[in-house]
Amino acid sequence: MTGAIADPSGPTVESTEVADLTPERLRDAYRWMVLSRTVDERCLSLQRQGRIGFYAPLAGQEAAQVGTALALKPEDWIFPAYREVAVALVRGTPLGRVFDQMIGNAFDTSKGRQMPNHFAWRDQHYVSASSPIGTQITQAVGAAMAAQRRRDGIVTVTFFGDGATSSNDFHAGLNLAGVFQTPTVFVCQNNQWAISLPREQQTRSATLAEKGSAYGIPGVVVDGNNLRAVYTAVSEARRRAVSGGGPTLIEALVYRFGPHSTSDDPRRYRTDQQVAAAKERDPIALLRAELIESGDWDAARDAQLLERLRAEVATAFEASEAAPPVDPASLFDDVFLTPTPRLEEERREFAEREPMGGPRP
Amino acid sequence: MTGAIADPSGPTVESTEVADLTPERLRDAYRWMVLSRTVDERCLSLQRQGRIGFYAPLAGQEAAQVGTALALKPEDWIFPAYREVAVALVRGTPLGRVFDQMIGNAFDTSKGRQMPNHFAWRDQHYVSASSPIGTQITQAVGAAMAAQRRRDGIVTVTFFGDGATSSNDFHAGLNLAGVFQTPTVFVCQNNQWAISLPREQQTRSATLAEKGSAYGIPGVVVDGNNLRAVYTAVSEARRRAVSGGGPTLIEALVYRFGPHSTSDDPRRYRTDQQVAAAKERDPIALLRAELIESGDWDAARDAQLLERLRAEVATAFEASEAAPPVDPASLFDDVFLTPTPRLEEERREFAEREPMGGPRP
Amino acid sequence: MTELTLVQAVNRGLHEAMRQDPEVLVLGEDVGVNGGVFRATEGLYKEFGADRVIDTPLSETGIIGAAIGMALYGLKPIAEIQFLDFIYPAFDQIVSELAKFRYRSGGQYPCHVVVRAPYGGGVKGGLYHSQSTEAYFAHTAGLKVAIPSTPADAKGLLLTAVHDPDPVIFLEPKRIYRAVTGEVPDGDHRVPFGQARLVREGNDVTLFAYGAMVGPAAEAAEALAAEGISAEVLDLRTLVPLDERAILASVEKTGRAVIVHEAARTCGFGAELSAVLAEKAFYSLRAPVARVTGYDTPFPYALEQAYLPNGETIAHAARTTVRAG
Amino acid sequence: MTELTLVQAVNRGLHEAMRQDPEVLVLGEDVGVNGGVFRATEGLYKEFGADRVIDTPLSETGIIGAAIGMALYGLKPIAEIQFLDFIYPAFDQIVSELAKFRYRSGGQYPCHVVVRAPYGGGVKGGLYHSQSTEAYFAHTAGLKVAIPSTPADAKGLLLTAVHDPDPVIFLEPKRIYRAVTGEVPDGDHRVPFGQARLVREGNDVTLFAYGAMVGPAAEAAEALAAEGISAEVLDLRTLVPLDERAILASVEKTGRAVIVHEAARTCGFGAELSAVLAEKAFYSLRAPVARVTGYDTPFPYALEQAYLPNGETIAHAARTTVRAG
Ligand SMILES: Cc1ncc(C[n+]2csc(CCOP(=O)(O)OP(=O)(O)O)c2C)c(N)n1
Ligand SMILES: Cc1ncc(C[n+]2csc(CCOP(=O)(O)OP(=O)(O)O)c2C)c(N)n1
Ligand SMILES: [Mg+2]
Ligand SMILES: [Mg+2]
Repeated sequence: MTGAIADPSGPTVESTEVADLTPERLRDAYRWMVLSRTVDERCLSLQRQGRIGFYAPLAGQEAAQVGTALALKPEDWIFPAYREVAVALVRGTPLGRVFDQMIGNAFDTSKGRQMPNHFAWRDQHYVSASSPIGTQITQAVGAAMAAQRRRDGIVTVTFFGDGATSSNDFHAGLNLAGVFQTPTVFVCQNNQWAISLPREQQTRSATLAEKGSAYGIPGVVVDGNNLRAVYTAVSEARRRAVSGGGPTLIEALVYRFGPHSTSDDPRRYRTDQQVAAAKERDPIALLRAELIESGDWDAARDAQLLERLRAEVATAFEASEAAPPVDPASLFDDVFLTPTPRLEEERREFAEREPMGGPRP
Repeated sequence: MTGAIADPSGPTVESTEVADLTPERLRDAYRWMVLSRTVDERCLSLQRQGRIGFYAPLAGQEAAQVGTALALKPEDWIFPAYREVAVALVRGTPLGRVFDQMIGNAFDTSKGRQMPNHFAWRDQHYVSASSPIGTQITQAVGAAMAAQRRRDGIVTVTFFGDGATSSNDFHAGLNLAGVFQTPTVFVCQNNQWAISLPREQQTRSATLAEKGSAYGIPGVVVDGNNLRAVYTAVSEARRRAVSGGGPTLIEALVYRFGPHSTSDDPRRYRTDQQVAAAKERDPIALLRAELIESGDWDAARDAQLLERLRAEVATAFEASEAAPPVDPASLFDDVFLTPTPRLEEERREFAEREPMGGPRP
Repeated sequence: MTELTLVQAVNRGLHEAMRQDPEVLVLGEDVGVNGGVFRATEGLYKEFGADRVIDTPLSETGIIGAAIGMALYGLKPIAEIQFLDFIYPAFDQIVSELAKFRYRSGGQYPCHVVVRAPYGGGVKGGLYHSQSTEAYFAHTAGLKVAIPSTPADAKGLLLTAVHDPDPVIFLEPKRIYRAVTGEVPDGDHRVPFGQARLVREGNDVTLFAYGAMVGPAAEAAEALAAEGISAEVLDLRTLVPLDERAILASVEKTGRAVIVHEAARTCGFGAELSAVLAEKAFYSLRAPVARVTGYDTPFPYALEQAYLPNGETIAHAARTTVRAG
Repeated sequence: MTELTLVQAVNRGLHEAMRQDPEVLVLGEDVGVNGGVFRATEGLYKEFGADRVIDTPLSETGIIGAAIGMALYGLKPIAEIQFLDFIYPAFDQIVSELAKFRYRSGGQYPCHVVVRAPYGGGVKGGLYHSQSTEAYFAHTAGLKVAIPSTPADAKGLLLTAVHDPDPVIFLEPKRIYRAVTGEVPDGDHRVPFGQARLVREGNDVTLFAYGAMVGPAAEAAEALAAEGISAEVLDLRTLVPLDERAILASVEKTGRAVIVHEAARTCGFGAELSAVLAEKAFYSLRAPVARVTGYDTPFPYALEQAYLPNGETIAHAARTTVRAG
């Protein structure tokens, strides 16, 4: 399946494939996917070593994330959940900044305020992620309403999971988008699990995409393991959005290969066999096979790439680890642009703690 | 249209009509509808006279409410919004109790705690209404889950408006009902307005009933001005629910003839012509015409009925008005079954206010 | 200067803000064509059109979520919640998102949003059209909380809120929407945040109030004067930031404090004020600090006057306080 | 008696409650097959089945709304919210419905519901896995709020909550889920609401704490003892109802109070406690009442230890208080 549009007013139609996926771009996509997987594996092991505090892996979702990110323009806005490390990378976040955030050091663009995975980078219109499920969805629609008013020809794109379709903000956000026909692309990465809850127990609709029809929004189911399919569906949705055609809900069918996060033990609720079966359609393996098949890639280059990326990742992490910690006094910054007298007082109180030998972080 | 079921998995099908609407029962329904309209008109005028504080009229929604209520069993549970005065009456609330609540006097089953329209009567499984939009919807589903666990063969029925389909609880409630296949009948009275917002601006889906498919729930659109259609659709939904067939979303198409409430001036957002056009399909007039047509009713009996009901309503209201006010000390009851020490202290503090001449309510 | 009611002053403030800055817009339920259920947004739709005065579906989650998104993008939305009692469907957006965006993004994504809501009792609104839950917002780091008690402050604080680069919860005491009138400066009138208003000078006891309770507090002061008790009345105006300087100066002078609010007593804003006095005015205090507040019950319908503080209950507490020490 | 961690004690309490009464059931996210992300519900699914241990979709609105509906119908649901930080999507159901049902229906419809949630900082959870917002609930008339600090209390307060005919917000300090162990009575162990626990006797100053702050308060008392300052430590256990008798008795004895909590200072529960002292222990107080609390910032990630009170900051405040008067 390469992008079946479930239009609320009619039967599903097959989408055509977009033409701009040159071998060059496919190789580029492949590199991003392999880089993401490399970061993912590295972070899982760093967490086990106690060198970062937490990690939520994206393995299995590389094509969905990279395919979406590549189909967008730099001026588009991203409203991510917490699992979109690959999107942050494709948008141009340097590896070092990713690790700065994971550590929460002095170079972290968010000043060490957030758990790992919760990036923000304004220059890339990558909005600060939060942990509460779904909240980014209405915000993406609000930003799109703002863009409509400014007549900026951009789209806002929001990522969320299958579980998030049950959230208040999914309902509110899609409804607003339908009513105001905002230029928004809703990308639901259906990885089949919300921690331990399987997709079938999340909701009784046959697909998640068809939930769009409750809001007059076309829904598209795509094979999220197929980079072309994702890229095509998002490109179409983007085109429709910027030409005034309104929002699209895309359901990318993927599978979460790893644990929900480093705090999770998936064997409590699913079998290794299930996971192994899903891994047969590993999005990276699929794209690699296609590239090799068409003569655009080979095993030697692949080994080289992997080696290079691993080294880059290792170097970048070590630099981030060596960076200075955040300044403790920054605790009181950014609550407001100008601190209130109460915050100033607390900052002074905090400064006075030091001489008394209280613990400094 | 008499009940078109929009099944999520297939095309819409016409429902058949149920057989048990005898002339007797139709006349009974008609009486309830006329009584409701009489109460409605009376309350609007009482509010203008300052004898009650507020009222939200139901004119135009009598067939939807009476038709639903008559299709239920006494053991079914009702989770109403604030406009379901007719449902409360059909369930057996004596007129006097309705007015006791409007006034909030000592006989009010809710002890004067709530604004007019917000009834509760436990004996009739008529759950306490609240003002926040939609909250009753998840509660109705929870009660149905409880009934499933007790293997009680009942259904829970919840009423809400077109506006409420945008609420958090609509989304959460229908989703839970779909997942757990609860015996719940969702009755959306689409009266075309959420205060000043017309239905078309509330959501972009073609119908509200089709929102059911987002949750794997069959959706039914019925002509809410047609008592038979409503009765039929609810009877079917009830039958399906108690036989394990799960929930149904019924959209009853009606029109709010009056203001949103006595605080509202509808001329700010709609024309008299629009209202006049809608009134051509007044549910009471339609049923009266049908009854007269079939020889089961006549103009003389109609006039008699109206006169009798007006008198009953007037008498009941006067009795309620003459009833004693609630006891001021009851302010502190029912926060908890057993008051906390803080509440006991506040009760004492309050009791001490009297000698100092502070205002007593 | 123009003589206006409080709700008219809000309306003028909204007009002024929207004229000043094309990035300001208004969204909410019934705010456009209908002009707001209290008429606060009357005329805006006609002057500024549907692009800047947006009638939303019935979803507070959507209203606040969208307002945040607009602000992230660079606009300055003013979101109306029809009654404060109906803000809770949006509570997650308010406490998890609006209040924390600037902080969590290390200053990259501020939220220039004003959330307006009529609040408070005394209008026979029962449980759900009467509540005063300002303490929820004051307790939430990252939110400012402003509450006017006069028409001039309604406009002046609102314009300050609209120009504030951070989120402001702007609570309008609906009970005095039309019950108070006063002179309101024309044009760009602003009242700074964090400056309490001295309503009446006095020496024996300070009555602290805000919103619709300022009136009864002033009444109480009047009654007390007749008995020879000189009460100072301070209108806090903003709970965050709080004008501790004025608060402490007053209690240093009077040595006694009575705190008034409509909200339930337990953990109401009065508790914070009392705690500030216990920390910082301890040696000035001559008597226990009294709280005259709503009770720890849901807001009742028939008995709302019994629930609410009034001039008499405030005066009673002040007398007791003055007698105590 | 069995030696258990705090989270094991919660788990035992849940087993006990479900065995005692077939009307008790558990619902929430990942509570069934997975046994809860903190293992609090481990084993329940196996023993009681899907009918009584319900894995819900990802909707706190749905969890609490459904729990209320179940309770109205006659069951006794225990709803788990995975982290207190994620309760806000359900805040409308909690404050508008759960807290007010009995009252608004004139006693016809009580809500026999327990809402359990892990809460608090110290686990490197950042903004959204660390917050302590007990004051929101304590301020909401109609809710009780219980917070254990020991395994025995975790089980005992939980069983009391499950048997309480009114809604209880039961907050579990996740930082000490496994960090503290203790003897827990087997069977139907109950700890009554509204009775503070005397953790340590003392004469010079009272340290008030609850949840994960009881440990640091006790540490502070230990350190102070070495300096010749005798500190009493009181664990409040339930914020609503509050054991004012024990609180006032202690301050009448010591004359000094230091209040500790993780929550932000402004309008935190410490403000209420301070206000109670200012009202009712005024003449016993010899020094300003100090608050050692989280700061008025969102909860940080890298700097969480700087944000949180600890034994040293508590001892510092106690020293200052004792020196003051
Ligand atoms: C409002 C809220 N409730 C609960 C949680 C706890 N939680 C974190 S992730 C998660 C599951 C999310 O599932 P899904 O949306 O499918 O995203 P995925 O993790 O699969 O990418 C849950 C329940 C949360 N973060 N926010
Ligand atoms: C959560 C919430 N937001 C706003 C309101 C204010 N309000 C009261 S009724 C209403 C419109 C409801 O429309 P609908 O659901 O169609 O019901 P109807 O009044 O038409 O019966 C609004 C916005 C409210 N009561 N609750
Ligand atoms: Mg998922
Ligand atoms: Mg309506």
